[in-house]
Amino acid sequence: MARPSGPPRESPLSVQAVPVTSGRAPEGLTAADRKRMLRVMLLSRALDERGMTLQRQGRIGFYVPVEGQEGAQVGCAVALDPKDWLCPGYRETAVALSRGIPLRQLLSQLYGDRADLCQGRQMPNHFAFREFRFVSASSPIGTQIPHAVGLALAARLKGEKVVSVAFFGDGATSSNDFHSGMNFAGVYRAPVIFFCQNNQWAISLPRSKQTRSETLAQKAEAYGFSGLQVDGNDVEAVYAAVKEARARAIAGGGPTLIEAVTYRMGPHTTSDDPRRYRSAEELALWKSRDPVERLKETLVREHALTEEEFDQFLEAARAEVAAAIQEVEPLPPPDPGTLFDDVFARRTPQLEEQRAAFLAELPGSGGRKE
Amino acid sequence: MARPSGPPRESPLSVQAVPVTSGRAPEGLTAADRKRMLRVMLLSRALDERGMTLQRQGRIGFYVPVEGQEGAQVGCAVALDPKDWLCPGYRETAVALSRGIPLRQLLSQLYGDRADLCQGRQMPNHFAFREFRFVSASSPIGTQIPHAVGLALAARLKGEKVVSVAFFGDGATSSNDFHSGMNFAGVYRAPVIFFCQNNQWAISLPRSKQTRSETLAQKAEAYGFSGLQVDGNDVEAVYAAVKEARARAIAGGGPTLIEAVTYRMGPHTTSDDPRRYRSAEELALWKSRDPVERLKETLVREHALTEEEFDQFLEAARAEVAAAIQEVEPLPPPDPGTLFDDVFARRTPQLEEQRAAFLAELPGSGGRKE
Amino acid sequence: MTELTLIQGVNQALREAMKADPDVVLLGEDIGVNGGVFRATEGLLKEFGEDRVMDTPLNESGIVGTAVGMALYGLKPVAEIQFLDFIYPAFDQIVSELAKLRYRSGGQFPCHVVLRAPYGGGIKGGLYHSQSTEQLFASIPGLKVVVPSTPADAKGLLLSSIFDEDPVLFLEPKRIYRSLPGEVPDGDHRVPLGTARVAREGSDVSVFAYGAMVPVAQQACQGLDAQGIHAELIDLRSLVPLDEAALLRSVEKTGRAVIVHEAPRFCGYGAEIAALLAEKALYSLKAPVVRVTGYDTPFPYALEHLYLPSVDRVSRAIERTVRAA
Amino acid sequence: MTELTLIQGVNQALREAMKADPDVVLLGEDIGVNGGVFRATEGLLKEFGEDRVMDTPLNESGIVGTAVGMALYGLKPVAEIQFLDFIYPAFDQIVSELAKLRYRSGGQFPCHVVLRAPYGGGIKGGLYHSQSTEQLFASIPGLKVVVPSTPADAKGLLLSSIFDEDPVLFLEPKRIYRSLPGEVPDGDHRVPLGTARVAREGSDVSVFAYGAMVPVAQQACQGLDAQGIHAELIDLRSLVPLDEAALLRSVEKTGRAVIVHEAPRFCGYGAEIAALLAEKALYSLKAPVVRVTGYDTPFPYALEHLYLPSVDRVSRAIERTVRAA
Ligand SMILES: Cc1ncc(C[n+]2csc(CCOP(=O)(O)OP(=O)(O)O)c2C)c(N)n1
Ligand SMILES: Cc1ncc(C[n+]2csc(CCOP(=O)(O)OP(=O)(O)O)c2C)c(N)n1
Ligand SMILES: [Mg+2]
Ligand SMILES: [Mg+2]
Repeated sequence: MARPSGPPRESPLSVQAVPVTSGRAPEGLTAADRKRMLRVMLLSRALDERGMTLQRQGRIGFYVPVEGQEGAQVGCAVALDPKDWLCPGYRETAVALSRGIPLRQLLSQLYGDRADLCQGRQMPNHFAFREFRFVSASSPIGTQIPHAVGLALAARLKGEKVVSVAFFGDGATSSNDFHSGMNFAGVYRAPVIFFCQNNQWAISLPRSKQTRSETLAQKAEAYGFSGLQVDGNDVEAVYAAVKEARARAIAGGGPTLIEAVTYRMGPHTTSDDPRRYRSAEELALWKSRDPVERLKETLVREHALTEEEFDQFLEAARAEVAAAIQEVEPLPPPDPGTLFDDVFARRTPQLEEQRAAFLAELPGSGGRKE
Repeated sequence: MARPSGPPRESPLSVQAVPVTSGRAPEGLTAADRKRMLRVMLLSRALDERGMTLQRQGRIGFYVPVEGQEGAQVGCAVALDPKDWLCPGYRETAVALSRGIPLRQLLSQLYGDRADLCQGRQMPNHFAFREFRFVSASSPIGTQIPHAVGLALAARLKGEKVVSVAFFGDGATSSNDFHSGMNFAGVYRAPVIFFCQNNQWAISLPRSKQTRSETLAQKAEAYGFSGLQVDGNDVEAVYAAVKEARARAIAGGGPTLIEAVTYRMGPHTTSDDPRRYRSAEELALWKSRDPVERLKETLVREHALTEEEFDQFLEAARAEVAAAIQEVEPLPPPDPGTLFDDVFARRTPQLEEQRAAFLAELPGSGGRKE
Repeated sequence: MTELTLIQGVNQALREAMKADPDVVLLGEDIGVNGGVFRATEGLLKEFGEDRVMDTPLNESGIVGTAVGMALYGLKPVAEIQFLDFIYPAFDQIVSELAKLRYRSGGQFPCHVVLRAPYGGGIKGGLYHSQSTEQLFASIPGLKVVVPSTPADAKGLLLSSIFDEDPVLFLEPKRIYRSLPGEVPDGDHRVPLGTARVAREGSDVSVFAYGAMVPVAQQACQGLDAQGIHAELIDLRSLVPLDEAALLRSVEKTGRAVIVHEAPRFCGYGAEIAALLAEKALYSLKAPVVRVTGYDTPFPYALEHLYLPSVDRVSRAIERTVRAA
Repeated sequence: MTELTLIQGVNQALREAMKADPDVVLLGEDIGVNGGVFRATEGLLKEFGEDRVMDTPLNESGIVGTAVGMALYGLKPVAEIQFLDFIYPAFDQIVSELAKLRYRSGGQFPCHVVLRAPYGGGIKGGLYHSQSTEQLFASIPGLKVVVPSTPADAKGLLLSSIFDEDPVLFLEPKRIYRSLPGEVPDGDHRVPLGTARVAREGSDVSVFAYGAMVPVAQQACQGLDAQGIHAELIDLRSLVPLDEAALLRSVEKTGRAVIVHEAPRFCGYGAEIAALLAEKALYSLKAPVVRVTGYDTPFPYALEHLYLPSVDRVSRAIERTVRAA
């Protein structure tokens, strides 16, 4: 009998302690780089502010905030190559911004208007941008994880030196597809990064009740590859971890699971009321670890940034969001006839028939079809 | 950044090395006990011999042999309480025999005859014996794993001091339900034992290609509880491991994953030809580790068994199987009308209607129904 | 009698069942501390404790698989699937295990689990918070499928489902969770499974609907009265087993049929209703059977209001059917 | 032309496709070294190597999810599901991802995967090696569903599926994998999706079947010739998109319809065919539509021969339909 893996460990903390990180700027990341990262984080936060309000005002139908997780998302996205494939969930707005996807396109998706590349077919925040290799996000949890494996294997087969990254939350580690994707990646040594944002909550379920494993990172051991935990609110630490994982993947060293320990400072979505399940103290503790503040303080401490400059950045971000909203809001909804497109590459005879009946019956189409 | 779990490890062996076990008889297991275990193992083997032949002769439709895994199955079953719940797969014949399920009932299931408790509804070896808490086996891999968790939680809620045991193979560790069941068990500290018979193959896929984790036992770490690897061909080691896991579960210490390292010496089922995917050398190596031979040798070495006695045991087992076959073979198939029973607790009007039409149309029912 | 919303009817049924029978246990995502994302389980954790109201990890096959195990022991688990759209990770457990255990074991292992799932459109939920896929489950032998459309039926059908002997998928039309309160009998109110409800009598055409399409069809029927069209509205409510007799009785009377559901048309549940009529009521039919349904596309977001059968669309279909031939 | 079995037709299509296009890759359980449990992929690992013929771990959602990822990149993955009965762990990937990616992304992410799965009864496979659940997939917008019944169609439809632009579930009737060899065109033989095949012309009644029920229905039809009953047999073969025109044309001619499939009747695929007739051909129908199907029970083992539609049952149903009214 061998290898008892030790007795179950229970953490005394309801919320996991944040691991220590090195503190020094990772190789290759200049002050200018970090300021650019800060600006993207601020842009995401400004979008969150307005997104939440637009929903309350009934101007958009729903919103999913990133607030608190910008460090993890931007740190990760910046460490990647623009050709790397991204397989996001519904909470990856800062990743999208970091990749350079125009704010206007994001807003059109939030509004579900005629300029939305997704034709208004998805709820807000379920983005898709083929041109940016930002794969279409869906609502079911975890499904994007094996997609990343397939993309990575395809890229390798075609001799392209890129990785794919699956983005998901702590809750998603319980999903079936986490298990499928991790196992396939291990078996085929796929050049993939599993980027888990452990934001402590899956709606109302705390991390401690999601799984009894001490860390999420250690789940990689079940699949024979490396897992590591990183302070997700330290954008530089995240950057370094992803860079390293990417280099290993490209070198044929296989996948990595990165657990970025962070916090969702807002509600799960605009449909959620977090006061039902978590304490004000917990929120306050994590607000004190705000990744935006943290990066700002580092840069200020290093004399790479002044308070005034920071305020200007924030104002600029807000202005950019406001301008984009103004531009997008007047756009009309998608053309009704598009309802029947993209089910298949070409409409089937049945879809043609339904479409014709639909158009004939549309209010304002010139009357009923009998 | 913390806890890199180390680089991926590759095993130089295509088939896993067998871990060392203690060798001494576990507490509470007398020579008489071990002889009883040997007899059950021999009964299983005798049934396998005939089962394979009956299928080739077209007397039964299909057969799933246990050969090679009797040590793991009997060692486990004997360590349990008769009230513990068993959630088997399709290869748990020796578990069933060990629990005292009459050979005749097993054979009736293989024949799918009128005395079959399952009414001839399942393929051979998919047993179900409510009276023995031997839950109905199905073909889809892994589905029984969360059932064991539910049974364990139910028993605990009702204050019954029992455990449940999920039986499954190395291939099943890749299934979604392995992940679900393991995670739920960890979270609720369910009194359950996950008994994995790593028989090195999932049809034609070797263990090394099923997952890159070094052992299957270490997968428990992903769920925050103990996993251990045991020599599955050493019936006493298995017994000890299961006893310990059971005691921990009953004491509230939560679940255990046991990886019993063993070997499927026969084909996957009567539909399979293992020569397509594995070598004669490998088979020979594992034949030299035959759990029956191993127990026999130990007992002979301890002067608790003679060669003659062993031969008598084997003959007795064969005779028992032959007698049961003779008894069962003449039994008629299930009554056709039973086709419509047990879909629901009571037949719906639709099922009554279909049944009436069916009976009226049956050859020999007195003619067509128009 | 108390005036309740549909979701309150659900909540009351759960509470009644748990009070009456210690074997009733609940499990699901966010059902405990949070009281369910739609508040179906509000207050139950406090009242019955976490052994009987279990917040689960995010895994539907774990939820259903664990519930199956509990049922094998003899408990009466009621599992919540947060949205029907998220039931698919549990599909194997439902199709291969839950629905087949009694049959394959020759009746030795009945497996009585209730799966509750909010379903349907009308809440701007887009592709994954709107779908109606009842046909998937209705086609699986061994599973009952129930859909209430009123608060009283929500309570009465759920209590019957919990104390039934077979597995039941209980679909809750989330669009009318709160919008249409109604009188609900107090106490142990039961509505038998397998019976349709005549929501409105009529002589000219039979309209078949369920869930959130019942009030839509109701409104359409009322509007047509003025035109002298008297439609009979049947709320199917028990999709499996189907009350075939009620259905045939109505069409034999009216000779015309309109079927309304939110799900896409092709191979939807309405196909079975139409097929039954083509098989068993052909000689009564005076006009083609008409299905008013969602279109054969995934569920859209921005154009949801054009996708779902509206009062207007249903009215026109009824009119057309009555005027035909 | 070469005489091949149906499974050889499948094997040949896979080989042709892989030779023609380096983007075609195969994945599945036991498909490499073992050549597939039914030998559909025999010889392909050797010919194309393990990067293009991938033996996978035992996990269907991994298989389909990985294939989806490959397709998003632009490859043309063909995944084998060992038995249709084991597809359910992948159901979420199929319903939520594969079928919806193109739609939800506004056409940005087409996702062309072929899923091959042996299906159906007749091999004494019991509950879990026999099921026909095509209706589950046919009801999901965005997914094509194809079922060959001859070796030539197996090859021609599979090649068309692999080079189609949409996801296709390709169901292989395993019962006739080897039993009915036939002539198969060599080379790049394609049969367009969306077209039914008139297997036999006739004037008295239209019989609709697919998969292993085609030869059963064929035999039934032949037997009835002697009685002066001339049945037309339509092999639907493309369940989605359905060749509705062919179906209606036939019933407009014959005025009678018998639908044959192995799956249970209730909410089976045949319901859609019957519904279409009730909607669009009611005035042509001279007799009730009849469905000859499996019963509404799980698939049995010992009594399989009584469960499946037989030549005799189909014959009687045709006779009854022709004699009706
Ligand atoms: C399969 C599935 N089940 C349930 C849900 C409902 N749901 C939406 S988000 C969520 C929690 C997700 O938590 P996590 O993975 O930690 O991501 P986070 O929202 O915290 O970013 C749940 C349960 C879903 N979307 N998909
Ligand atoms: C979900 C599912 N996929 C595929 C199969 C086909 N299949 C039957 S047994 C088997 C291998 C099982 O291997 P393992 O779990 O190691 O058990 P063993 O047969 O070795 O005892 C496979 C792939 C199945 N039964 N269920
Ligand atoms: Mg989370
Ligand atoms: Mg095995």
